[in-house]
Amino acid sequence: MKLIIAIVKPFKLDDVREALVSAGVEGLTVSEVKGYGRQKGQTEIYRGAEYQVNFVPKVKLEAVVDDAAAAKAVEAIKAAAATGKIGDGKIFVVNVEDAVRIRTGETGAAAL
Amino acid sequence: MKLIIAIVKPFKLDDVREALVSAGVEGLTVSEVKGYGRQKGQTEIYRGAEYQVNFVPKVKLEAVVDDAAAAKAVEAIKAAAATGKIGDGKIFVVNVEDAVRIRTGETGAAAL
Amino acid sequence: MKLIIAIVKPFKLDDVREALVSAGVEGLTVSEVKGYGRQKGQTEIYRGAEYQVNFVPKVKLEAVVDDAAAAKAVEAIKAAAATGKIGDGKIFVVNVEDAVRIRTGETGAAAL
Amino acid sequence: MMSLKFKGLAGLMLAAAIVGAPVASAWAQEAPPPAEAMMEAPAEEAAPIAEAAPVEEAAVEEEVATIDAGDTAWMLTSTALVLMMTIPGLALFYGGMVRKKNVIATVAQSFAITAVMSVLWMVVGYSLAFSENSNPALQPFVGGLSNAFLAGVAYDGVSGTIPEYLFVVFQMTFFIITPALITGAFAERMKFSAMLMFMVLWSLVVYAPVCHWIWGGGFLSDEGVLDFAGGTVVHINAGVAGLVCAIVLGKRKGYGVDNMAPHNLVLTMIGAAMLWVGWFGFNAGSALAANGLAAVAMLNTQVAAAGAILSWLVIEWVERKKPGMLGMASGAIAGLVAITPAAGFVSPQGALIIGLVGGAAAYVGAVWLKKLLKYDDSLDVFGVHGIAGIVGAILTGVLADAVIAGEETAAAANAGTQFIGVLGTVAWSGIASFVILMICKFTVGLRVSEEEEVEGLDLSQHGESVHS
Amino acid sequence: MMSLKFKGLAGLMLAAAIVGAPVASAWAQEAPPPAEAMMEAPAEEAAPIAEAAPVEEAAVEEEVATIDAGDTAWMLTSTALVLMMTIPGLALFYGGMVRKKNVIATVAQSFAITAVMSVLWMVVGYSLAFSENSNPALQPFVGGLSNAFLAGVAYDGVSGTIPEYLFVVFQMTFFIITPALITGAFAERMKFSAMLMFMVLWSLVVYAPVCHWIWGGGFLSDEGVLDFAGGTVVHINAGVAGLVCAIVLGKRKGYGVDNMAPHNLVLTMIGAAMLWVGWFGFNAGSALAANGLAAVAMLNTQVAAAGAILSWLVIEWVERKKPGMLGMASGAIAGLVAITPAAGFVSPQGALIIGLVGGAAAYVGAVWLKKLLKYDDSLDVFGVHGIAGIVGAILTGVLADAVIAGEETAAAANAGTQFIGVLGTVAWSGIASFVILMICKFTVGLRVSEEEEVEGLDLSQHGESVHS
Amino acid sequence: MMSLKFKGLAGLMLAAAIVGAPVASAWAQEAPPPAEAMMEAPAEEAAPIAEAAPVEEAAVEEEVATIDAGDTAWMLTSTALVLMMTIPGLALFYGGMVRKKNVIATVAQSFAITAVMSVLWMVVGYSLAFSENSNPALQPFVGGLSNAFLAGVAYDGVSGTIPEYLFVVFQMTFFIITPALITGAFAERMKFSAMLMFMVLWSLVVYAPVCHWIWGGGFLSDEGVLDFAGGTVVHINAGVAGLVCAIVLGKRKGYGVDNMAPHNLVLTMIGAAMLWVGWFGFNAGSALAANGLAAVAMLNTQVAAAGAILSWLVIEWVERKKPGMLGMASGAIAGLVAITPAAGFVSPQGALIIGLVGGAAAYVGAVWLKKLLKYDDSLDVFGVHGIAGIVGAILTGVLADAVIAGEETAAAANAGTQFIGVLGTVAWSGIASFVILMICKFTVGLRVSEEEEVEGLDLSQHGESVHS
Ligand SMILES: Nc1ncnc2c1ncn2[C@@H]1O[C@H](COP(=O)(O)OP(=O)(O)O)[C@@H](O)[C@H]1O
Ligand SMILES: Nc1ncnc2c1ncn2[C@@H]1O[C@H](COP(=O)(O)OP(=O)(O)O)[C@@H](O)[C@H]1O
Ligand SMILES: Nc1ncnc2c1ncn2[C@@H]1O[C@H](COP(=O)(O)OP(=O)(O)O)[C@@H](O)[C@H]1O
Repeated sequence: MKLIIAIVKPFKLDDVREALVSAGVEGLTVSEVKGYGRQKGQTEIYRGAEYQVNFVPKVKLEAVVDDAAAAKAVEAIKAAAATGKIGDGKIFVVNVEDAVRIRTGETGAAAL
Repeated sequence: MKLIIAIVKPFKLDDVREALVSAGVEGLTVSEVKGYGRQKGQTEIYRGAEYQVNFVPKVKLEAVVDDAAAAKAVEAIKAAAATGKIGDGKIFVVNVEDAVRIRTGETGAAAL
Repeated sequence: MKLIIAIVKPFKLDDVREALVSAGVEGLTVSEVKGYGRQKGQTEIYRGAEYQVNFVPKVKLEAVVDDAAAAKAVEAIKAAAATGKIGDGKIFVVNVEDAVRIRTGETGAAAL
Repeated sequence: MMSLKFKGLAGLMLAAAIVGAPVASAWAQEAPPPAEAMMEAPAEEAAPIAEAAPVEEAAVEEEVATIDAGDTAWMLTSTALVLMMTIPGLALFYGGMVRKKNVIATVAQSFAITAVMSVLWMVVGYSLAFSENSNPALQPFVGGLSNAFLAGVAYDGVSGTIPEYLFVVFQMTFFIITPALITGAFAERMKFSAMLMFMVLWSLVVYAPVCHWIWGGGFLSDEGVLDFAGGTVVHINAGVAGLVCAIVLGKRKGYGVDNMAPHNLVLTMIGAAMLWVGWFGFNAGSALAANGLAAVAMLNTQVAAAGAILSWLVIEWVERKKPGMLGMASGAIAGLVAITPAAGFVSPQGALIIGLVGGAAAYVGAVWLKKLLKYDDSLDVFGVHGIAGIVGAILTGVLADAVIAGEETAAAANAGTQFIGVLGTVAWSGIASFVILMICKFTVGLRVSEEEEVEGLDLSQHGESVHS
Repeated sequence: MMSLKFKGLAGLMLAAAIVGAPVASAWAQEAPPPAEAMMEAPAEEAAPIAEAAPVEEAAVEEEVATIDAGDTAWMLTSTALVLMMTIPGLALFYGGMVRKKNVIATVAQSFAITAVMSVLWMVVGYSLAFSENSNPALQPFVGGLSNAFLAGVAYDGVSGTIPEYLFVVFQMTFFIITPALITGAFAERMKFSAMLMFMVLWSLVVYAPVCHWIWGGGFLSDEGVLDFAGGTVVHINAGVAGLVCAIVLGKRKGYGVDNMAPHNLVLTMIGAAMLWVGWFGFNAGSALAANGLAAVAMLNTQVAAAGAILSWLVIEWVERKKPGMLGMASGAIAGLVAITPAAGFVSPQGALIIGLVGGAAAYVGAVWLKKLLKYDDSLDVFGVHGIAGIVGAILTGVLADAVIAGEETAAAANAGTQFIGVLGTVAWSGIASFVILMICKFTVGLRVSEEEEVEGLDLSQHGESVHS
Repeated sequence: MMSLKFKGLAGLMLAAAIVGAPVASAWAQEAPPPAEAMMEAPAEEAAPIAEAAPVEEAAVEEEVATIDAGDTAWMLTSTALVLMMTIPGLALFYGGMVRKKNVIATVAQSFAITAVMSVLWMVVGYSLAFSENSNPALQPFVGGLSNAFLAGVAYDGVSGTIPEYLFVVFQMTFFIITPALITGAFAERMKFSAMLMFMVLWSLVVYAPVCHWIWGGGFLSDEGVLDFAGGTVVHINAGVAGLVCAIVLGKRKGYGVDNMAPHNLVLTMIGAAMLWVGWFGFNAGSALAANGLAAVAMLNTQVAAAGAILSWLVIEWVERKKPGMLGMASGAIAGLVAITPAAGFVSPQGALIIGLVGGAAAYVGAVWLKKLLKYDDSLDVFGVHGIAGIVGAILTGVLADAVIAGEETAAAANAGTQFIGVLGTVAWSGIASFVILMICKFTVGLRVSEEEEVEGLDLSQHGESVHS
């Protein structure tokens, strides 16, 4: 199994979720994160004091999928999250050794 | 070493933490996340406009443990987090290559 | 490629980011998390009712870097995040199988 | 879900029927006199209050009652201030103390009560509290129905030196805040429908009579019980009802185990501050005029609130090591409650004493007593309003000042008489609240399901949540 | 970015020039009389209001007008209350309903409007609304410029029984809140610069004349149109302008698809509550005195708000299964709007009816009508203020009570006349708002860019954000 | 930890002893006359204010002083409004500007100060500010102790046309807000115990005397310094003390490096709005009556606030490219500060000028000056209150209007005299604040530890935090 980590623009969240679901992914977990990269943050100025906000709001999606489904899932995210502008984000793939569904105790691909 | 990622119901957080501690896990890190899966979110209606909230609040626990302790930790989480109802969550196990304790510079299992 | 996960004290975030950038890391993703470990949380008492806050606020940095750059990045974090006091945090290293830059479709090290 | 709610509505109607039946029959018997004939009556009805609160010039005893623009201006303002106490004041005070998942439900309770009570006061509450009961045997205990739907309350009616309509709406704001205070006791677990039903019944069966006893010419005013602005009528009354609710409903799921820390004490601070500011309308407004009595009541209110904060602060600093914002807000409310019955009877020096004692007493009530007796009065309605209210009521008897209260009143005032007032109110509020809860329990049911409680009342009761 | 903003400023100046030109020429023609000679005028100008709102004693007709301290006290208070309605009241009511990324921008609109309108009222607004136009052909439609910069408004001038300056500042608060109400219709998408420009023009071209029509001795008051506190002048006027704005600006990006749930209904609750409390100043303050009329207006206000909440609550409970906080807040505002034109003309019983009907009507407007017609009136300015305003205006004609409104006024009152008032206001506000929007569109542009809309107006318009 | 706090308490007691010693000896020497003999005095004491604020009818000079219900109504209201300025107004204004980890601690400061100052005013503050010092050599500088614990302040005492107790509580609210204003300067780093100790000493050693100088018959009123509602007594005084605090305490850890952006400008907006609304009580209330003077003071207040917002908005729009909510809130406060000394002396046209200039000056103070001089006045107490206060004080001398201020006063008014008032206050507040800080520093210590500062004051000082 693979853990697919995608960092995307917040307003793309629903598009990406739908794309993943269409690609057969049945579950995923989302966190609000702040990103640093080529896309730079805003500067906020309050009474003359500048605060460089170095981070840009992003969302991180994590979905564990079957080895076979990984490539398709990556493609789905890529297609749905792209705007072509800087800051579109990244996808990382990490190997997962085991998965468990807490409710049933199922393990492996059956747990996803 | 293994990174154990558990996504569980928020009100189970303290139970799971205690279970892990009993199982010998000495440290862990928690994030508030939103989950998508079989358990569906609420629909909120404001002045007739429906907003489908697709995500359910969950917490994600991450604990890095010794290879030997991994199975026991997974069991502990499973036991503590289960309610038997849909949405109980998942546990994923990922291999970790190295760990460092920043304060002391210790590495490997000693860093946990 | 390696995913470097660092859990550090919140007020060290900017220092660590700068250190990583100096070490050649071009992107990273940050989440606000709560940590449990040797450093204990506060007890809050409201009208005589004690609430043990078991968790301490931490930030989690995730940066995917080239295999070659991993050691240097770990060193940079270690140096920048250390205060010598309990609760300084941990660094974990996980193997990453693939990376994609959504905007361009580049993969592998080029995507970072 | 649908059926659940209809059960709720049905229960409400049932409740209305229960109340309505005697009301209707009483109505039929009383044969209310035509509006014109009633015109004088309200001025008389207001008299007991005027007596209890001696004004410098005995305006009410003049032959022709006329409206004073200055007094009217102040009472218009006071009405606005007391409304502000409930919304947004109390709503925020309580809203900040609950967990985030229950904040909307908590503020919604105060808001809904404001609406329901306003209409109910007009329909029958005012009449039950302030009209003369045509049955002399009942008059000591409850008003009649002659002013139901404000029949017989005239546009040019005068109450003391203010328009009668203004007296109606000023007292309406007391009718609103009293049930709203109770909601703190069962916060985070009661069904919205059950809450509404309970409050409708409680306000008619408990508040209106108790108000009549003391301010409507009932038996406690005959006894000489002093209650300037509602220490007994409002605070003890609500405090005891709250205690009964807390015990009957039982503890919140996870009480003593889960983290139930107040989610946002900034909201609580705003609420406490608005309660404080609004209390000027409550206490100084209870002079029913813009005069020296209103002035001393305002000064007393301020000094007592401040004194009680200092008490709480010092005790907490010693016991808890750190003085907290919640403690100061609690102290403020405790002091305001304690001075309420006394505001127009004691000197500022007396007020300071009442504040200092009231603050300490409420600390004991909310922190020590609750721990000891192990009930879950979520936001300490009894601990703060009940205890400080009782302390204030008793001290009013002790500290009544001849210069402020008038020689006669001050001489007659004593802790014993005050205690009778406390006792009567505790007994009636306690028993009746229990019975009403039972009625609600076996019609609409009191508590939300466990699952709904875990999910939070915002979503389960209102389908709304805070997104931030 | 810089150039963009300068474009904005340039537009603003252009707008000033557009308005300024006729103003300047009118000024030149009018040759305003020296200040002393004007001293009497304002008292006369205020008379139409006094007529529309019969006071018990016809103070204004006394030979020597004098100030009554009681009336003055209440009007000082009322002014503070109405200011509080806009900031922080309306700002929070709206701020809680938008998404978190737009909350600062939303509250900033009310705040900025408060500043701009205050100055504008002094500069020319007051004069256009309340001065006598020296051209008798224009007088039915708009005031003159004789009071521009408050020339001719004297320190010792008296308006009714209050200082003239007080009348100026009390009416100023109405001039502030009316445009601020409109901002709800185009929330989350309009440029700050365009918003300012629109409001400057709208307040002078729409508000000031309509105010003159009804309260400044204009043609609608001659027609006998009744509007006690601004149902037509304020609420229908703003509601219709809001509708036009919503349609012209178009829907928010993602409307019907993205989650646009109110981000914090606690803020909305605070706002609704402060609007409610402040409305006592609005309605009871419109009696311009602390008397029986103010008292009944306050009671009516309270009862109508409560009644409308109950209407909304019940309908929502049936239709949506759960009654919500947003619904109760909306109901409250609907009831307050509906009673506004009637507050000093109907009995409390009539007020209850107006509240019940107004709440239901606004529900229809905000929930059903908007869905049906598919415009994006973000926060339902038309649905709530427009619809409830129209219902209230008509019902004022039907329910005017001889005892409260006076026999003559009540006899003359009828739905038909009221409808003329509604029609005139709808037409003028609708057409003029459209034209002004077009002017803004082709100078500074109306909407922020798509990217800015996605990022949120807090950052894009103000460079600020909420960090929590 | 425990010991730390006890050190704090000990310091407090020490401070009390320091103040108490001379107080006690003075008390012994003065042999205060029995209460009855004092009854007239307060009316006389109030006279300087009445002189400074010419009322239409010289009510205070009548043979028998009587209470006017209208004036009393307005002053009761004003007192409520000024209390609202501090809590929740100022608490929120400041609370929104700090980082989230310090918000509870920040609002707690205003709340605690409200409690402490209320009691302190009763105990000795009122007497030091407003009583006649029996030692004629001291009378120009500070009041005596004859009114300590409100001895000699009678229930039927009259101050002008209002009850004396009302004058006491109205002035109490000024005694509360002034130290609370200072807290903005050292926000996010001062110990709660040190803060309390500093404020107790400062209010007695600085506020009470300066108040006496100008309003209590002291030397500045003899000089003819004009200060209608506290531009000098309150704002310059607090602004200078704030500057000294900021410099002595030093910068916040991470200043200029860490992100210290205001965490929630919605709170700041609410606070600014409530300050604004409350300021009507502050300024129009300082007329001490409901009359034409109060009316013009209210109109002036509104116009100046609005004008200052426009100034700030335009400058910021040009310099920062985007106009912000914080800017508008800051501008509002600046305008309100600037008009405070002038509110009852200038015409509305003059008020607009004062607002425009005051807003611009405060921008310079808060944005440019602070950058230049590199002190960390966290929330710009000096930049806004100090600078705008000075500008307002001077302009009062320039713009005093014969019609409003009275011919004599206006003729005598001049910038030079005003400057003397400014200078005296700056000097005394500056020096004494420094000395008091030193006392605190070497007893309880001023700053929290670095670790506590990083953790946030909410947890470290109060053991509480916002959970959302
Ligand atoms: N090496 C990395 N490791 C972890 N996260 C990264 C890394 N590089 C970028 N990111 C995340 O991806 C987001 C987008 O990257 P950025 O460089 O701004 O634009 P782009 O994806 O268009 O190259 C960043 O905000 C950050 O959250
Ligand atoms: N494949 C997956 N990858 C990542 N997270 C998942 C995955 N499937 C489920 N989850 C997480 O687990 C939670 C529970 O899953 P769900 O399907 O609702 O119920 P259950 O665990 O009972 O099967 C989800 O809300 C989501 O956060
Ligand atoms: N085994 C672990 N797995 C995941 N996170 C850990 C683990 N141990 C510690 N942490 C994280 O590191 C933080 C610091 O650890 P702690 O034991 O408090 O101090 P130190 O790093 O000085 O040993 C914790 O708050 C937690 O977030």
